[in-house]
Amino acid sequence: MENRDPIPDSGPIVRVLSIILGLALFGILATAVLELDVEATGLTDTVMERIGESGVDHPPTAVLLNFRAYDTWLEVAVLLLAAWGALVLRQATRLPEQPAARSPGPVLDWLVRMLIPLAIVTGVYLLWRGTDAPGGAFQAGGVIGAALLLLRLSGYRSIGLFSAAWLRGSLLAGFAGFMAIATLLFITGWTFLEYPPAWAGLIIVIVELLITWSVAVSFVALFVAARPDDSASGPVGGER
Amino acid sequence: MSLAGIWVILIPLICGLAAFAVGGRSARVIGLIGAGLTFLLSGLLVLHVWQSGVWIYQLGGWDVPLGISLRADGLSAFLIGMTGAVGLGISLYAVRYFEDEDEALTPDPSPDPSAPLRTGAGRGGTEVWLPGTSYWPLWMLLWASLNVLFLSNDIFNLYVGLELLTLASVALIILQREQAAIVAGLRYLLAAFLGSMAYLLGVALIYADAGVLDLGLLADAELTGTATQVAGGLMAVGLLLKAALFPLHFWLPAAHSSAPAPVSAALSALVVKGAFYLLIRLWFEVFESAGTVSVEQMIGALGAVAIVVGSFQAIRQARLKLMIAYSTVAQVGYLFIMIPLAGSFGDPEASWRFEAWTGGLYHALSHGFAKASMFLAAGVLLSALGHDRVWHLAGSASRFPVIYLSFGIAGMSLMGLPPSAGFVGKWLMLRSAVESGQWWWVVILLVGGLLTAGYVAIVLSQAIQHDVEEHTEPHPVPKLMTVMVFALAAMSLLLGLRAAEPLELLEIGAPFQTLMSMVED
Amino acid sequence: MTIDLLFDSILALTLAWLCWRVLSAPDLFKAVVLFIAFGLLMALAWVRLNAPDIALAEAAIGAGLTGALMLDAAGQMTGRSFPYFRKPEPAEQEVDHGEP
Amino acid sequence: MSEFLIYALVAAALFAICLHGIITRRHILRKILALNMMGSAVFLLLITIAERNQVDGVADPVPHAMVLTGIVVAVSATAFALALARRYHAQTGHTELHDEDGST
Repeated sequence: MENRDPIPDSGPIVRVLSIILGLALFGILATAVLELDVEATGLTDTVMERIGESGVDHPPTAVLLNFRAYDTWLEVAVLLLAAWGALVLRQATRLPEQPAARSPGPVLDWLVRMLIPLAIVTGVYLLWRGTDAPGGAFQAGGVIGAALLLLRLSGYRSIGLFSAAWLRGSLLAGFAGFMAIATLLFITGWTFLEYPPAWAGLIIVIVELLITWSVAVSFVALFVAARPDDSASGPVGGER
Repeated sequence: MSLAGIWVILIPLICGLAAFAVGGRSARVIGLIGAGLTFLLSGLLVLHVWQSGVWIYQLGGWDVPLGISLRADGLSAFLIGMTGAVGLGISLYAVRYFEDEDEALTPDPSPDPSAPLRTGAGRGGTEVWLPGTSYWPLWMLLWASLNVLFLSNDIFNLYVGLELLTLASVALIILQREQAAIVAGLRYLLAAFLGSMAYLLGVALIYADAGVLDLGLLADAELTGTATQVAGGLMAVGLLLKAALFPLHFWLPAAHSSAPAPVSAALSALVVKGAFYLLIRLWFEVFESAGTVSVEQMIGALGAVAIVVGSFQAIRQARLKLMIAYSTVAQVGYLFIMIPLAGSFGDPEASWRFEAWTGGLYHALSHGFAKASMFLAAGVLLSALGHDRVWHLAGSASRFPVIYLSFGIAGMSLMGLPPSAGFVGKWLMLRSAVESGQWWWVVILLVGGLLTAGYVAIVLSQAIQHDVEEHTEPHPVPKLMTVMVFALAAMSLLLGLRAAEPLELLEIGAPFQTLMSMVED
Repeated sequence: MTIDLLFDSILALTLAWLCWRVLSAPDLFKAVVLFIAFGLLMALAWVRLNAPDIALAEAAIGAGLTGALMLDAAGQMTGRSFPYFRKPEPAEQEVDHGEP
Repeated sequence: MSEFLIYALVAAALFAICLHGIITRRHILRKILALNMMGSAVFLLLITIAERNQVDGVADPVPHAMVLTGIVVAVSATAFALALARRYHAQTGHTELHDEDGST
């Protein structure tokens, strides 16, 4: 099989040393884990006491978008940086043109027509549900991103979605929108990343929407920009 | 002014995003405004900490175990101040550097203002890509992530900050897409990823043990359990990998030398200090009670090996940028000599612990300015001569007197000669080593200085040689770039002449509170 | 109770075994497919651990998206694309027929 | 042997196996796969801790939030690393990290 790794792995000495290191590490970690208390409460009580003030009912969402919103905000920046870095690598401010439209074939066509609305509905549902039940911006962004990717890979021309301005706007939306809201409130006298209690729920929904969109587009950008030369390959892998 | 700590994060982010959104040549203007404002805000923050002591801010108004807090003590302010000053110097240099680069890449003499929007059109190989356009947003984000790191007081938030720093650094390394830079960037990214994972596992174990993530609460908890010790080890190894302490430095020389000059300067002068800072913070505040003398001596020993190996490698290098990068490997070694000196060796109440801690950090400061100046100097030579081969620099001193003067001054600071800032740092560490009776570190510190003199001398002696081989007329270099090289070198000298205030700043909120009264002299 | 523990133990051992296989399977494509399986099983473990929403994220992002990226990259680096999407290539088929 | 210990121990094992993989495997994709699984191992430990910290059937949401953040950070770094690796492969044809001096 030509799929096998063409390169040999490290020599026997490195291998043995590495196994010893791995076993030692496992031993150390296992000791540490075994020493841990089997009963503890961490921050569960602390979160549950204040969750009423957060504007949402689902504990992880409250932590992500209110109590520890700073982490989430910076995390969106990490995603933005990765997408931007991948674009730097292509030396592009936009994604390459879709390769000339090919007929996706009846099966794929049907699949795409079925899957994409389904995925988008699922994504929106996940997002909406996230305020009081499992789900949220990142899961929704992942699903919608997958739908957009499928749309693109199956050869459909993607409605000018990835022009330079659109791409920048979409990549920035989550981080910049989050920052704009926080900065405006900060300037008007609130603590940084504090939401006025009455608006907390609304702000969280807006931020989640923006993050969802940015996450979806970032994933598409990362996937497409990773290919060294997209135009040379057909849809999904293509011939090389 | 008490909110400078927030603005020092927000302003570079806002300017970075604006530069990203606008693109094109205006990115430079926005970037420059951002650099100027961030510098001013860094100054304000330093002033605030200086006047009113440790600054603590609860983000979102949530109290600590629940929310995340920001904290600026003397150490944070010291490093933010350094980042501000070095960052401003690098930014001013980069204005002309990338202007030059971009002009060389632009075939059309009268560029259409909307051209950058179309640069990615990718049709028929006519695209024009200007590295400068991407430089500014990424550099602003890098700067912001350094400030995030220096201010955050939450171990998980610090993980996110570290990742932000890594991705911004790698994106900057590959800016010009040279093959060497891509390999170097990839290796750096993978090494940093591994380091982050070790750090994150440490965070998980600490949280399992202590149930909080806030540094202040963790410091008060005085944890001694096995899980915390293992976590300390994991976090330390992860951060040593990111700080490139021997033998975990394998990724550094290529990554730092293959980047564009302003990026190399930022990486060596500032980014390495990010991981170092976090390690120092954790080591002396959270894991104080968990550290042992043998571990501390071992880290010091690695630092010693780094000094010797790094310096010898630097002497062997034929290319100036690689030489400077290896010099960073050696200088990082110095920083870690601080660990055994300020550690629990001998009398835990002794005042030399605080002396060593301050000395190490002062060394970090002097290295920040000196190394930035050196890399920028190499950038000037590279763009003027078209190469940076050490053995072909012969006679170039007459054409670049200020560059070599700056290189010499920066080298003096790295060697630790009086009256440079490097001398202050080294002197404090030497004193601490003598007072604590750890004479072996005295030997290392002195030998390291001699080795540093070796590679600085190689460059300077080449440059002042007489036999000028006039091959080609050097490409003209903008004056501003030369001025910045000199300004940064001069700072590394001035901070040696006026060390009292920065040293006093470090005392604010420092660990070893009980020892401090004894140091006042 | 014991059934639960048994299930958890089997799941845990399968995770460790899959992890090892991902690193040692000679065929890179197979390794990536095993990686996706690893991600999905990991998500299953997280459902068991009372974290269904995180499991969802792991399945969608950790296994799905990362898996797709990996498959695409493996396609480029081995010079072949993922078999399910591959169009028949005459030259290669000839080689295949020539072997036996 | 409790659920907590089973998953915490397997997380430790996964971390160690992946470290071994990163050190010994030279193909870039294998290294990236190993790093990713290493991340999953840490996330598994965090989720196990969250389950241990539960009060009245509600798991500790803080580790959950950390994992969600971690997953996005990990996929960002992975995707960027893959983009670099593919560019590198397209330029040189190598599938492992090479220096001019041939070390890896």
